[in-house]
Amino acid sequence: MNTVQNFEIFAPKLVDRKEYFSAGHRACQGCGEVLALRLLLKGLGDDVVVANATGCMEIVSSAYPQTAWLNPYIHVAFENAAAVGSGVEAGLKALRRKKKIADRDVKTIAIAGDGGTADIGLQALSGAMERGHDMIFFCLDNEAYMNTGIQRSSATPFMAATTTSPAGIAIPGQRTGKKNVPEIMVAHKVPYVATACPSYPIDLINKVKKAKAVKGPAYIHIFSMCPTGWRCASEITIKLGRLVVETGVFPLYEVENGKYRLTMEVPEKLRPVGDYLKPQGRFRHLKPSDIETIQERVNREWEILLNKVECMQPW
Amino acid sequence: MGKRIGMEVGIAAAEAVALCNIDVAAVYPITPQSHIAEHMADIIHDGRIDAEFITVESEHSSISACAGASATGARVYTATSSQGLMLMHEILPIVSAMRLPVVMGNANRAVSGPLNIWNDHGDIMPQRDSGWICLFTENGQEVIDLSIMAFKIAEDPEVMLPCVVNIDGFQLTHMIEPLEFPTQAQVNKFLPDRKPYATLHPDNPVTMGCFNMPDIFTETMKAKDTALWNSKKTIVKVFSEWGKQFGRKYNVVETYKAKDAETLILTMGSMGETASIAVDEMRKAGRKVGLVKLRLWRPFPVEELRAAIKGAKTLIVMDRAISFGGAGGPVATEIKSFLFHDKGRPRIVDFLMGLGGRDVTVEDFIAMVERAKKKKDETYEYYGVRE
Amino acid sequence: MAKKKTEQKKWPEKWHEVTPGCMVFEPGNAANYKTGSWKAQRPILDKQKCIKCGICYIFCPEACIQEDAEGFFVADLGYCKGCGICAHECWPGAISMAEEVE
Amino acid sequence: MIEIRWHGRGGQGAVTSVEMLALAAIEEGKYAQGFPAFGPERRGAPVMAFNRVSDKPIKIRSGIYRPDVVVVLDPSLVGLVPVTDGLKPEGTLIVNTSKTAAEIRKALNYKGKLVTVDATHIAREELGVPITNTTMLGAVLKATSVLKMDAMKSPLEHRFGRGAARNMSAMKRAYNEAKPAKAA
Repeated sequence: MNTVQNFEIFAPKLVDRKEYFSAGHRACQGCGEVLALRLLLKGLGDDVVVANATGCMEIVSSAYPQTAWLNPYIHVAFENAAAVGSGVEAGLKALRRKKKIADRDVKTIAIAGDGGTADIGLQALSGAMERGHDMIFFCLDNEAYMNTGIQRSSATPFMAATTTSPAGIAIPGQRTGKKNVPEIMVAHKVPYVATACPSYPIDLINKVKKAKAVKGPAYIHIFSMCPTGWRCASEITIKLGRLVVETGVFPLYEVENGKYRLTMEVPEKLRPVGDYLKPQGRFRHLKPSDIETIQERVNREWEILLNKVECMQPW
Repeated sequence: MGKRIGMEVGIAAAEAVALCNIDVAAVYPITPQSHIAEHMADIIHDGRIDAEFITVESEHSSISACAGASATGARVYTATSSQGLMLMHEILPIVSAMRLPVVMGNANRAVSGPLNIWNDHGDIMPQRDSGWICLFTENGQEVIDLSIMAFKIAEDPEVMLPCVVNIDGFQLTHMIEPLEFPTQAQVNKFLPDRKPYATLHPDNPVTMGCFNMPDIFTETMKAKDTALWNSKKTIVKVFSEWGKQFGRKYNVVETYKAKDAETLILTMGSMGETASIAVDEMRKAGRKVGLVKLRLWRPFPVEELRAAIKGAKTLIVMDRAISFGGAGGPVATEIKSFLFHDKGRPRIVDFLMGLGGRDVTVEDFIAMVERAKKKKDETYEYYGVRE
Repeated sequence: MAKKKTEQKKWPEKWHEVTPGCMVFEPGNAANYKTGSWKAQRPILDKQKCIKCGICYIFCPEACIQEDAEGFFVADLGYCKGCGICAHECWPGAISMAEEVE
Repeated sequence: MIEIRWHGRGGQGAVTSVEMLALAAIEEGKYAQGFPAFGPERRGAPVMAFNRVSDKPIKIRSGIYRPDVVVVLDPSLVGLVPVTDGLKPEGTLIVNTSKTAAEIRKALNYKGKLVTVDATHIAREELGVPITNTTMLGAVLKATSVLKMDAMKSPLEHRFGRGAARNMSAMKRAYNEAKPAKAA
């Protein structure tokens, strides 16, 4: 074992040991989203205010009179985490300038699920990012409306079965591909945009730290494995997160001022998507030809991303 | 008091708010509120006050941003109208449930469809159950005075509830008229800095916006309802403080020549002054007609209304909103249900009128009093509709 | 600034005991809720095989695995929901899952 | 109380006229209202705006249907919109026109008090643009004596800054050149 490997093996010990999201929360067994949340809060550390959207992470954390949150926290509604965050940021800014609160940086963060980001919350997100608030927006993407019972969203992947995109005889699951919100954020000229996955905790935490250092808006899209909604065993959560990255279905990258950079090891050849799809009940109905179609789509998206990495210049 | 100056009332609303040392304004433009939004922007962009101006992308986001900002302890203002208020609808009861003292100006306008940009009260009535304190203004001076008082009422530790100041669209917002402004020093004395109950800050982490299971939700609702009812005490107190400092007296229910009146007209908002001219004319003709004006709509000032209408035989309610397929206009319906058991209560005549900018003249009020005399039952009626 | 915070009961029973806005002033008091009863299987740590790398700690969604005085990472069974991630991810094979028996 | 109705076209500044007059009256210690006909009219469309001026507080907030004075800012509106509608029998019609009073009377079939002035001509000479709103204020002051000329100075300065002087002189010329027509 060389030192570099040693470092990686023991890296978990080096992260902030403080927990910002207490045990006793009511997330499902093996929830990848609450793990993502736990890790991102470690990346943020102290001096943050959280504006959360309605969704799994809200429901599992804040049944009155209990809270799993150790940071100051506000939840208002489903579609408006970015707008509430805008107000928090503006309020803190004005109060600090007017010397009504302590004179130090407090970062505003907004958190929403894929529905609260890509669907019902997209307008508020677009507005907040365009206005340039000093705020990090986190999308915890578990690829469907899990809180309400696994209905499809625009982040649900092609052909996945959900309760509103069931694997019917006529229509086998979700008919459309996943909406690319990080790209929409890049189009807003958000200075720091990244994707992350809790199966890569150090990468995730480092990206959060980078985002926190940005003065202005930042966006991190976190793939959040959901064993309940994806109909698979709870213990393979982390493995699924690795497979989604290794197959290129959800590549890890960051975009700094428009410059794309992959933050994963770039394989010679992507692992076959079947490896990722097969353990999941939501893809159980796929025929070999369907898997082939998905493989083609993933290959195409991967090529597009590599092109961006190669060609896009920072603004 | 200062000299009377001429100013458009919408602009005056923004100027009044500017005197209140606000920290954040989040406003989305909509006719006829737009002059408030524009002037607020002018004031902040010119550096006349130290505040953040959030040019939100919708009213849903303006009220959401206000909630977030208010939760940090900031003094917060927004303004809207009609469709904008309808878009805020979802968030309004959350703001009151979270006990965030946001102040909002609402330029009253009809609600689509069909689209109509003119004045009536169809926008605020659907919000009446949202738990906001709801005030109505009759003229530009009241817009200034109540916009300032609203902060003091909303932020009072005994209240901690959002407050909407209703300003009749166009009829008031676009009217240039003589106004008196308090000085900055006077407002500073009247309205001290907000002392928030709790703030979103890492120095003292608080969780706001918890959800309620069925075993506690009813208790939470009763607590909120009670807080709104209790706010009337503070409203009356703040009105009286204002009267003492500025000499202009405000009551939750105003009366005009109502004492011995057999017939009373009841209005909310800018119609009141025109109605008072009609009362004068009818009095001149020897008719015992008087006027009652509701300044406070939520919490409903039921005792004060009872006192104001005592002895009257007929109460003519001017409703500028419709409850389709319901018991009548919202104001009359409300009054009827409060007075249901009152012995010797007046007969209540409910006119739906002044809808979507339809002008209401002195002659119209006289005609409605005439029509009310002939009307036998208490069903509602559209006044002035072409049959 | 929660100075005016009234004495909070563990659970508000009557309507006037509900805090204004249902605000909660005890950060992380969800820890009062023990999720350990959710689990159908529990992790067993074989200290002979454990290399104290902390991978189980970093991947635990419950944040219930913490380092003990000897440097071992141990799950708090009061919160552990028995998801099995730690056992699955422990590459030295030091953690196994055992049926929870009453 | 005097009630005035202004007719113009969107973009010609009828609302500014109304604003200037109301502000001047209030500055003088009088009570006044100024308000547009609340509509979505765009540039070019015929529009109306209104004033009330009084020595006592004004309570009425309904529209103006029987004005004491009607002002027509744009000559082309004569015969196009019913400018004399509701004008009180003893009221005054003030028209910006290069035509003779007789021609106006004929076009409108109008026999009441009439004041004409070629405000477009004055505005072109004094301001360089055919915007007649401030110019026509001069004619209104002449015809109604609702306010003294000096009262207009402060609102115009506030609104037009350095351009106020030109507007004042246009207004004064209109005051001098406005011609009360012979009774019909």
